[in-house]
Amino acid sequence: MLMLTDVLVLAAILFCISVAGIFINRKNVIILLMCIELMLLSVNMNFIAFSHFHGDIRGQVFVFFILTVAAAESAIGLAILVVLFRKRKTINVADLDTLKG
Amino acid sequence: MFENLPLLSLVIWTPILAGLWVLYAGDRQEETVKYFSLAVSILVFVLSILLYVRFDTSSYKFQFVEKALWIDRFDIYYSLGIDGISLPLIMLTSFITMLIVLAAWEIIEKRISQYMAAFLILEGLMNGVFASLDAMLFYFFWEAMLIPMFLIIGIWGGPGRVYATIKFFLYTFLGSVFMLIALLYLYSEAGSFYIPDLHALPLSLTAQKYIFIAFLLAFAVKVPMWPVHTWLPDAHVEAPTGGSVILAAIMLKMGGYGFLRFSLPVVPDASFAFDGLMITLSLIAIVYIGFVALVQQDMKKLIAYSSISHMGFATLGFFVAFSIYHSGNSASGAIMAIEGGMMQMISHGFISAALFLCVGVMYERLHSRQIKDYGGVVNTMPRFAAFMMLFAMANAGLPGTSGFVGEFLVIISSFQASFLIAFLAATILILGAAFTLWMYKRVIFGDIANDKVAELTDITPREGLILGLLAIVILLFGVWPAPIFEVMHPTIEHLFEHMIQTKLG
Amino acid sequence: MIEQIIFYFFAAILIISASMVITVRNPVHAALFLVLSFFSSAAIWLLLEAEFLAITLVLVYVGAVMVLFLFVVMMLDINLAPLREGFTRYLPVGILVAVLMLLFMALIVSSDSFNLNQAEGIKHAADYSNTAELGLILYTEYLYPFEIAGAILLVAIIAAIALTMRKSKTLKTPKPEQQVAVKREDRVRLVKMESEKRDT
Amino acid sequence: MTITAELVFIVPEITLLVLACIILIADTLHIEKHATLTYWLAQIALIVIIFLVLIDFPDESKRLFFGNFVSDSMSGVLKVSICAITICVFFYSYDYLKEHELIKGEYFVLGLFAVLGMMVMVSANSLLTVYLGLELMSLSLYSMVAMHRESQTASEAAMKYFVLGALASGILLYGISILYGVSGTLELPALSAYIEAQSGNNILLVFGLVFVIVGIAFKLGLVPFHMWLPDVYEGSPTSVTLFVSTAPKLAAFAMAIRLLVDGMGPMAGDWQGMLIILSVLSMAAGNIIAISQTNIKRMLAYSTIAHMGFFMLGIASATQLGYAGSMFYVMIYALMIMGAFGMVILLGRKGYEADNLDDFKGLSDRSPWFAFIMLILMFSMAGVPPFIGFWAKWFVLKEIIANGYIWLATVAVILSVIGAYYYLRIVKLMYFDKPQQMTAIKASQEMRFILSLNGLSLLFLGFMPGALMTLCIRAIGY
Amino acid sequence: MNIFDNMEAIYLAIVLAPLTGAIIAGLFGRIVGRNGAHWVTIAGVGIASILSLIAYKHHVFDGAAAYNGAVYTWLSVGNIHFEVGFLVDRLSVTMMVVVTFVSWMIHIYTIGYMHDDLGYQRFFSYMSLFTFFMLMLVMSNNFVQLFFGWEGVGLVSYLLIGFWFKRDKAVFAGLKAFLVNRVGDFGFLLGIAAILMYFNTLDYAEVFQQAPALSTATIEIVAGHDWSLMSFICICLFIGAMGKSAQVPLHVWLPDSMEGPTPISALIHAATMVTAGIFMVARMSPMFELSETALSFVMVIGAVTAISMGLVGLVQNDIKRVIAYSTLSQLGYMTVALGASAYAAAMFHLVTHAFFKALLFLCAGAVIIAMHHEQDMRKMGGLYRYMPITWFTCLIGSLALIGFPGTSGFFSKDAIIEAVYHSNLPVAGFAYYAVLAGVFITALYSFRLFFLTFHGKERLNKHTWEHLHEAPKVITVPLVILAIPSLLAGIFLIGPMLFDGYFMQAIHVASTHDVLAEMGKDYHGVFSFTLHAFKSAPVYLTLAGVVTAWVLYIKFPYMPAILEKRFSLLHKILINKYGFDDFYQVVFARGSREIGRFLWRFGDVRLIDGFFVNGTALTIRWFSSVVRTIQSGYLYDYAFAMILGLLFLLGIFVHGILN
Repeated sequence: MLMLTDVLVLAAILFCISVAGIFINRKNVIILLMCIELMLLSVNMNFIAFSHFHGDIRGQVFVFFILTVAAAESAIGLAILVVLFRKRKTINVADLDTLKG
Repeated sequence: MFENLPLLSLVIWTPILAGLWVLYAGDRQEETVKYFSLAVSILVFVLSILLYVRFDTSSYKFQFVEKALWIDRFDIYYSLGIDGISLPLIMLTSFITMLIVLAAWEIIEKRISQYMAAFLILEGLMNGVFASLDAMLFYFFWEAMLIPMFLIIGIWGGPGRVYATIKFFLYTFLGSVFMLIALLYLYSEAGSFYIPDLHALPLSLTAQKYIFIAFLLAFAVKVPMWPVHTWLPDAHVEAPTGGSVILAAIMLKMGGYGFLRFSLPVVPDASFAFDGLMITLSLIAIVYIGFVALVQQDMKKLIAYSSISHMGFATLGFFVAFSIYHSGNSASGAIMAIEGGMMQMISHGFISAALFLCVGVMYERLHSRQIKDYGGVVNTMPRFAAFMMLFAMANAGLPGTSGFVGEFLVIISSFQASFLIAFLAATILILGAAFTLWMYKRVIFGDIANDKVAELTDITPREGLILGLLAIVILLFGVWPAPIFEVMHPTIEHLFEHMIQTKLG
Repeated sequence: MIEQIIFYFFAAILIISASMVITVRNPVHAALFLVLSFFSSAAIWLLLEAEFLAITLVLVYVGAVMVLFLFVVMMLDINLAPLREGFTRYLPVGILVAVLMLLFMALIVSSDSFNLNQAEGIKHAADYSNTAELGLILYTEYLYPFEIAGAILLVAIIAAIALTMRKSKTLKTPKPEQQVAVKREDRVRLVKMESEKRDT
Repeated sequence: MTITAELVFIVPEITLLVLACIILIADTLHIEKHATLTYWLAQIALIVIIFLVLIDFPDESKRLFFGNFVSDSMSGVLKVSICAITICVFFYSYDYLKEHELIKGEYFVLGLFAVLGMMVMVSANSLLTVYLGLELMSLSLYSMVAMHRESQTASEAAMKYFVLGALASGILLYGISILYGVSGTLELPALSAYIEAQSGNNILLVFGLVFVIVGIAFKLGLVPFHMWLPDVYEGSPTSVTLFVSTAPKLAAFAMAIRLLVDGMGPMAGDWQGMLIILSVLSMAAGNIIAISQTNIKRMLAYSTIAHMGFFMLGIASATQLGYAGSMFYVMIYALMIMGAFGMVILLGRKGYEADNLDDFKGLSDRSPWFAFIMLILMFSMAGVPPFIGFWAKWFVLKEIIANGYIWLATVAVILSVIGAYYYLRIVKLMYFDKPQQMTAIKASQEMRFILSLNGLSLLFLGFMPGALMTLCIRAIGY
Repeated sequence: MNIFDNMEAIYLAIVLAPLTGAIIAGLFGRIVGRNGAHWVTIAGVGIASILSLIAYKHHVFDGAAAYNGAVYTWLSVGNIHFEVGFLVDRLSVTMMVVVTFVSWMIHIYTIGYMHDDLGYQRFFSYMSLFTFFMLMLVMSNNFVQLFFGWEGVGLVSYLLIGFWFKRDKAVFAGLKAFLVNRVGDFGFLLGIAAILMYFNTLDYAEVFQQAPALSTATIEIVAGHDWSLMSFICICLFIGAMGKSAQVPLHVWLPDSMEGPTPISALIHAATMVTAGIFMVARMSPMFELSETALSFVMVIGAVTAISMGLVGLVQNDIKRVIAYSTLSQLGYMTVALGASAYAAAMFHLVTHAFFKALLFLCAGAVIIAMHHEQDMRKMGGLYRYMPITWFTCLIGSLALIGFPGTSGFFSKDAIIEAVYHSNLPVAGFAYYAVLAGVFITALYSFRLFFLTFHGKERLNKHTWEHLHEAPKVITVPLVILAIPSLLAGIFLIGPMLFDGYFMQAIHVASTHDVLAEMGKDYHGVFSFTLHAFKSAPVYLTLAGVVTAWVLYIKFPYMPAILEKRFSLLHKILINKYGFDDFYQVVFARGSREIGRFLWRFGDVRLIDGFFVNGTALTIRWFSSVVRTIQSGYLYDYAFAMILGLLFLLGIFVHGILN
């Protein structure tokens, strides 16, 4: 029998992995975008679990919107990435340091 | 006719609006601007005289009251009114501004219209401070004043002006914001910003103490009291003549005024509780600064330090009143101390203004404020030397000049509190004379020290007029101080009665 | 019981693949591991009776978004070697923080204080259509958000085009409409010259 | 009420969406060098929206669209303000973009979509609409930042903004999911009612709250979630900085109010503490770091952080008047920062961003009038009377003092004084230093006029702050 | 109409006439010109002088009652009124006559003396101003006005000493005089403050009336120690007198004051101004009488001054300085008399001293002019041949000074010695021997001066010798005029002033202290007083002094040098004036500058400004530059910060780590 807690912990683990990915990853911006996708996935997991255990479809509606937004978000993110790469010829995170201080 | 003129609004807004016009007119019409500014400053002075003439000296109540709703949601009023404490200060302000405008005639070479505008606006704001009956209005003017002053020092000042003016601004700003907190707290307790309401507000001793400290930070910086005085010498040294004059003559009085208007009546119990501290700080100012003034090499710095020392008498007078009263004597000694402090403020306004103008006169000719660059000025500028002698003597507190009255009253009344206080305060007799006259000796007396001094020319009629007016006032109030006392006596008596009543209940 | 086993199975795959996403050197591999994560998530979602979303996840995400990712990864000619430097140096601190974070979160979410009366999820009847239910509510109750989501997608389109579309200035393309519309006056200039007079 | 009847209330949003689409089409069809048409259409659209909001100004609070939308006076006021500010922003931007050859119709279109997003946020009544509005706004902003494709810094700033923004929304979403999990509802009033009904303190709610707070703090730029802000402000084209720094702050304020007050009002005791910590950190870090900046945009960014910290204190006081104070503050702040970036735009010229502090040297010699305007702006930001910036601080301070946080007020004012230093430094540069260049200021008459108006309004409002205060108080519904 | 009906007007006229002259000469000097200046001031002081004489007649000869009335309320605070008013009784009227008369003479003399000086008008203005302040002082009926005059006199003295402002020494001396006087005034002001506190009034009459009731009152200055109020007040007031009347240790300004224009301002300092202190103590007699401590203090100070300053006079070579030290010594005598409660004797000596000291100064002035501003006695000698009138008048003056029987100085000084002898204060014994020794010393230095200047070998240089001639009439006439009272005043004044209750109620002496009354029992007229003197030591001491001077400076002129070597230590001490000047210079002048420098450099600049103010600013700036590096520019750091922030909030608010 599936437990709410199990799903939530799984989502939490996923969340932490994605967070860790963002700050452990020092090199590649694309990975950062993927981490964000993972994070949204974890949130979605939460919503679906709650939706399931509440017997309330609204959680799933929320996930639906998150998916939509996430798609738009990754489109824009990748567009920015392309712009960045064209200008800087790199997507190395560590090279993005002209703005600081 | 003219019976119902809103005189207070006029003395505040006339110069401000005129200043804005001058700012707008710019340097293109230099001559017009000068005469216009002078005319306005004279007009304001005349208005302030009108205030004096119509002032009912038998009453302690606020007069010329104007009240209009300003920010309705929070009961903030455009509320003006003056009593015997503010009237002399308003007159002082308009008088000194008039002289400054006159003094700027030829000294200021660049951006003359902005200079005039700054002083006119400053005048209006300062009058606003003295005339406000609403705490927020007061604070509004109080802080706004910093801006023109900041610019005056920064634009027309000496080589170290940037440091000096930023120091000045931040110092005073830091002090003032604590007052804002205190005022807001009082509002949260009283539900009103009307100053007399705050006077009537009962407060616990702890609250009073905190409020007192907040007020102290604001006012002590302005006065300035030791150890928050170090902005003053810098500001004075770097400021243009007019700036120094206004700073010494009026800005410093704001602190004293604040003590009288806020600290003493709003938190009398805390004032009493802290009077030891205040007396100590005042005495340190008198003695410590007296010594420091002795060794200054820069004339303006010396006068600046002497200002601190002299203002110590004002604060001493205000706070020693408690000890006098509580050491079992009648109230008259205490009132004498407060009135002495108040008189000291006014007289110091004239004297320090005069001395700074004197330095300005010399600076304009020699472009140095260092004592060592001078010597034997009397040979080439005898009339100037005579004026400066008078002012120096007034600064040393010679009887017959206004400088004597306040010091004398404070010393003799503080004796009733403690011998030691009077003893230390009286050291000004020696120190004051020492630093003032020693400077005078080195600058004015002796044989002509160098070629530059040899080429000095004596004061122009314009300068003579300015210094002469100040000389007259200094002597007048030295031998006839009664007009000032007449005006302030009922107010201060009332204030004192209020001070000695506890608010704890 | 079987449900749990399935759940743990997919959960394990999910966690491993997610971890791989952030650790593998090659972004293409990372993208593929991400796809794997999505698949396993979709499986779990199915367990949680969110059929429509599970399918959407696979279709939309794996089908569109991940392909987009791969596309970009391929398009950008990225030199892989230098991207790996200094990775391990920051790892311990990163992992420490991540673990702490997980601890903080897991402690809370595993506490049984979600006042969910049901010990287990609500089981729907066999004829229950998740998609229909979702569709119903989406176009009524969630009309307003739905429209906004549309706007968001529109923004994404505009932005993507505006950001990436290049009109190279050096590129010379023929403009037929101009070529066709050209008039004689534009091309030929008739110059009338006075005949020169030779003076003898 | 049927949905069709309810549509009346979202007429401004619908109109904006429609107009934005029309403008988009018009822009695509009408290729011209300066996108003048797009610009004017966008301005007209915004004016129309203002009118539409004003025509049917919401007096009472109405919850519509199955609780996804709320129409109340706060939303009305904020919408009008957002549109009005955006008009000015577009105005300043137009000159700038033209001068720097960055002009593109998409700038205005995306701007309009961002405004739409803000309006959604302002009127959000459920966790979902908050999120969607936020994303609509954020995505538009990300792409606006990146729009200057030729700039190294702009793309870097956009990347940072995007990644961190996405991280923040992820965190926010996680919080929202927890809140949903606990309460089983997405509607804010229902959430509030649920919390109210709860006996005792539910740790899960606090848990969710923390994540939500992080999301809000990120948008406002509160320390330590502020790191994107200086980089984005510095890296973006000034026109975008101008936009990012103004209207979205109002929306973020609305988001904070919606989430914290409407949604988690009964938990005020919990979020007060968090906000206070973040406020103090922001004021401290913002004011202190700003001191050592040499780039004015970056300096203003840190000053923004400090301002946001101060502004947050009003919400932290958790009273109606406090919210009003914050609202007042954020509106004034938008006005001030707009003027400040307007000045940066004014001083810049083709191929040259006047974003170094030294570019302000001797401005009073070059242009006494604009030096004066900048002086007003700086002193207003420092919170010196008679400028309105003082009243903004005053209002917030008054409320936190009224609620007994005197120590907090003390900290706030001390940090403000530290902050006053860098504002003074600009005044110093303008008035006390010699100019490095004597080039005349090239700006259109309209630009000069609006900028002057912008500056003078601070002075005027300083004398007459009452009306705006009352407006804010009414808007909060007190 | 009788002019005595309106005395108030007369008193006002007395005071204001010199002031008017001073203002006209001072402010409008250029307009009225040199002649105008001296005429207007002489007229002013002349009017004051004549009116003073009329007032004198009114009080002394017509026996009018003392006048006490206020003319102007300067200031009133609550129930305390500070007024300007006049108390004219025999004491003040005597002083008025002396002051105005001496001043008048000096004015006239100045016409000649300052003839070529550029600051002619200024000088007359100062002199008249001085007269004004001095009159305010002596005529005052309250302490504030007294203080006003007191300080005003100090001001003019400062101005006069520094009159030749190009001379650094003169300016320095002026400053020194002012500051030393201020030290005295410091005590004086505290005394006034104490009076106000306990008497609640500053009016003489009221204070004197209340004084006996408060004679046992105590004041706690140092916690736990009760001091007698009267002693405290009197000593404080006397400190003021010490400054003004140049008593040890506040005497240092007087010798230096000789830097002023010779000899007029010097005269003011020596003969007129310095008597203010004596006058004041006499005026305060009702209070001093209540405190034996104070009287003893006064007496000791006086005795020390009398003898020690005389000794210094022995080694001075500057003719004016010798006279200055003799003045100090004589002031010591007067002070001793005050201490012995013989106020009348002090006043008597004050009057005679005014005459003969004026004479001596004017003689010195005549000599100095003749010597072309050479003041060193070692470069004089044998002048009697060239300046007979000056020689003669100087002889009379010197005789009076040393108290040669029959001269005015004899009577006054002998009365003082006698009074001290009769005094029953514990310190009277010491004082008695001190003043006796002083007699010898006085004679010695006086005749040293006389012999060195007028007799012996001519040590002049050629230049001066060629111009040497008797002084002009405008100088010699006053010399002769002054010589007469120097010689005769004592004979006429001793009886009335000392023993016939001349001062009436103006001076109050407690019966237990009344030494003069005791002396009066033995007084049988001038002649017997003189004869009686030959039976006592002073006369012989005087003669011994003269003889010694003769031996040392005429008979064996090489002796002084030998003695100098023999007693080199003593000589050194005397030459250095006991080191007071150096001590003050080092300890007070330099010391306070050092304190000031320390407080400034360390306290203000280093500590307050450097450490606190700029230190804070620098710390913040430093901190700023450090903290900004946290903003590293790296995305992962930013994200890390956010996560840390999240963790932090979670830790505190969810997991309650801090609790």
